[in-house]
Amino acid sequence: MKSRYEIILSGVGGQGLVVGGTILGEAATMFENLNSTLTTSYGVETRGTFTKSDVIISKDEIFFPEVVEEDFVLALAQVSYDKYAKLINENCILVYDCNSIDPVDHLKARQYGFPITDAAREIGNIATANIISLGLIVKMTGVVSVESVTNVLKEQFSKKPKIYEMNLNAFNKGLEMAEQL
Amino acid sequence: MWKVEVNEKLCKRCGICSTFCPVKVFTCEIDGLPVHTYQEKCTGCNLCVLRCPDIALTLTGGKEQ
Amino acid sequence: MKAQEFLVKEKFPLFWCAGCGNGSVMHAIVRCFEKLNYTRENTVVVTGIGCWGKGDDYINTNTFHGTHGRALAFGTGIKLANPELNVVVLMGDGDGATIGGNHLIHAARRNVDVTSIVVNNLNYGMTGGQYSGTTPCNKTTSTSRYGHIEHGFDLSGLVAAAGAPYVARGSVYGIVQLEKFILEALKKKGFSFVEAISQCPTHFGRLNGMKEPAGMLNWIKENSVSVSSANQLSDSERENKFILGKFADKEKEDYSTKYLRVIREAKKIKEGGK
Amino acid sequence: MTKKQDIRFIQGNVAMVEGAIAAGARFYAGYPITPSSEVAEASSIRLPQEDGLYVQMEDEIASIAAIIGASASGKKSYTATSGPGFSLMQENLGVAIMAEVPCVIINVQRSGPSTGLATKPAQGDFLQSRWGTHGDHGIIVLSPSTVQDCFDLMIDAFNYAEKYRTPVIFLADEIVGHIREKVVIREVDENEIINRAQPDCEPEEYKPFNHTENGVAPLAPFGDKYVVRLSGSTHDERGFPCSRPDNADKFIRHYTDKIEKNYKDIVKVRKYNLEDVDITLVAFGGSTRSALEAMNMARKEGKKVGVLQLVTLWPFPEDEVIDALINSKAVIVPEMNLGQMIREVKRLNDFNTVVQGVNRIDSMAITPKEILDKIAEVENESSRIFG
Repeated sequence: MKSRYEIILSGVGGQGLVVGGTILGEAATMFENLNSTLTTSYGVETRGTFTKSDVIISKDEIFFPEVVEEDFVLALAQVSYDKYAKLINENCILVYDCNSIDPVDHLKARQYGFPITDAAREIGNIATANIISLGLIVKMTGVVSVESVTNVLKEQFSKKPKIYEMNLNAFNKGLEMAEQL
Repeated sequence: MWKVEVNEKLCKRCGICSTFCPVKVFTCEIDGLPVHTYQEKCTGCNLCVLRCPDIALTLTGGKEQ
Repeated sequence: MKAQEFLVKEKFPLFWCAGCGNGSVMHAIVRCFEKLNYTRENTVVVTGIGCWGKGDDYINTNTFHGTHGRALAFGTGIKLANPELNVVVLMGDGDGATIGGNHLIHAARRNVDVTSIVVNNLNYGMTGGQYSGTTPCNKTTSTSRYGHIEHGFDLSGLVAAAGAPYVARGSVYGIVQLEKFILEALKKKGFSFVEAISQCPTHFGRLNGMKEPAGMLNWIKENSVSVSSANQLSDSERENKFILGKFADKEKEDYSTKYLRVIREAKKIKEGGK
Repeated sequence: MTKKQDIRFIQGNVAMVEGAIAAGARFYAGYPITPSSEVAEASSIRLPQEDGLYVQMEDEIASIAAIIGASASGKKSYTATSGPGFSLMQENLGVAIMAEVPCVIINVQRSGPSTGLATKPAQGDFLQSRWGTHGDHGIIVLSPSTVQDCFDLMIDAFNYAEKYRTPVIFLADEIVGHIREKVVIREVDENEIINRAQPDCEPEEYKPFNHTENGVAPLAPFGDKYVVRLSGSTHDERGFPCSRPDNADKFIRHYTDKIEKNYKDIVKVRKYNLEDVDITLVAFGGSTRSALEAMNMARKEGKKVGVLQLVTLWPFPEDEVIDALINSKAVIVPEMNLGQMIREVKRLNDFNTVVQGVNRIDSMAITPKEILDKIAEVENESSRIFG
């Protein structure tokens, strides 16, 4: 892995992108002795408008906390896909939800569509799309280990076994989907 | 007998004690200082002491048995 | 401790104008302190700004003299941080009802166990007799020379509507009744409020044909009616009267008592892990 | 015995609450406002767990009044707000100064005057934090740049407040308030914590404003064996109003002197690569992060660039800034405003040092690239001037 890895999680408010970013950050800082920052950009409204989280994971101390050169972009809404698709360069991986986004061709970045919404429905809760995405990110980038993320999930949901199980399923589903690439 | 003492230094000569005395026991000196003149009429109701804005009055004594 | 010992005698004579009702109310308050066996150490008198806001200068307990209109907010912090204290907040009608009106209704709603004593002299005395939030319609003040066109707040009605468990209005003329209200208010657990209709002969009185110190007090006397007889009056008749009596007197759990439950719940969660 | 340490990945705003609790704070009164609301939320959860109290007031005016009152009753107290609320607090900030009641006011700065952009960062309250309330006075302002600062520096904020009987402004910004990163929440040693001095005289001899030459009088809480008179009006040593000119003069000088004369105790800066430097970046708060990134990038290009981070903003770290002006060919001041801190730097510049700003007020963080560009520009300019 590069010494500094920059990830954007984008979509609209209410999709749990901050939660997703926090889990990545916790996995990196609390279980892998890496540094991480998470900053978010959102509108005044909490729900339904464009939002993104910048996650940086690095071996070195992180000063400037915003993504300067994307290594990985997750897009869970058309509005965020449109914003990043043409912006990002060939070294970047773009993952999008093909259930809700119409992709464009001929991007510089490598892009991969996954039926994230369908998978979340299958898990039984559409709100697990963010956790499924985490599985995709971890498998495709190796930025943190599978074990670290499961540890965070365990800690986060230890008091609510059903919710823990659901999120673990979602995470594993993401890992599986990425495996099939 | 009741006696209302007036602290001259505290009294601002507002006239509230004498105006509202139910039995009119006060007279006023030229500069407005109230004097407890008709002591024998005083019932010791204490309203002048309670209403005095300057906390300048004290009621002493009592009814002779 | 004797009432007189609650007064800072070295600062006398009082700073207020001849015939001003503030001293009468202050005297009633310290008499109540004596009756309730308050001590200087367990009592805090909180004031804002204005003529009545000088009240703390003469009271020999702990004192906090804050900013215009905010006395209740300071008092809220003082009480919540140490619920053992007797917190008495003195405000004028400018302080309590006008610039600080929002704090007043929220304090009543929040039900912090403090006692507010508002001396309502119907205008801003300290700054020269301008109209306040309680100046009656049609009266003259230094900023309503052509007659005041706004209506004054029915303060006690307002505070009762905001949920205070104890609300009463008396007047300096009816000083015995007023003292009884202050005593009941101090005893009440929860937010208690006493409004004292008072005279400002220097400004309000002078501009409204009552320039003798006793004149305005006489006007208050003549225009006072009890809560029960006010019920028989029409709205327009009521507006020109001072309705004296109790507006609320009920039991209601105060903020600090309720907060003990919050602490209990919070500790349960903490002990149960993250 | 080793002290307990808890490593967490949390927002600056949340770390501030942990810092306040570690410092001994047990009272919060506030009015929620973006981007500081997480301070209120975390306080409402954490304080009652520690036998503390959270109360949501009707506005920011009441909030600061309530924390001053609570502090007078002996509880270490704090509030949090952003620009609009900070403006509302200015009058009662003066009460805390005048009555000399310790408290901490967190201002998580956001963009623009008035409502501005609630969710976006800025550093436009730098001067307001010094001169916002009316009348002459001293003030202590601290500014965090990391989540760890939000914890550690908050302890300093309460310590200064208690030691000097003064309000302390914790001037954060949206970048630092909302960023999540690693923070070590450590168990704080008792002797790290300063509590206000308590009187030991006889109750009848106690005067709450009887200050010593270089210090402040002990402050007893309401409800103790002492009778305490506190006032926002000009008062004498006992707390009674006093309008004598010599008394007014004495006390107003005291409010300034007790802080300015303890400069060495209060002023904190951080120096990065300043031993051997051509260009010094002077920065505070969230912009420090951009400056440090730019410094690293410039060093990779072989440029002698260092960073002087002002952690204490007021009293202004004049000695350290003067050193930077003397030792550098140029000083660059990146700040998210139109040039507030640079005024102070220029005021001290008797050395013909080139002083230039990098300013951004479009609600976006200053990028390291912008600072690098300015470094290049200043290098060209100084080579022209200095040869």
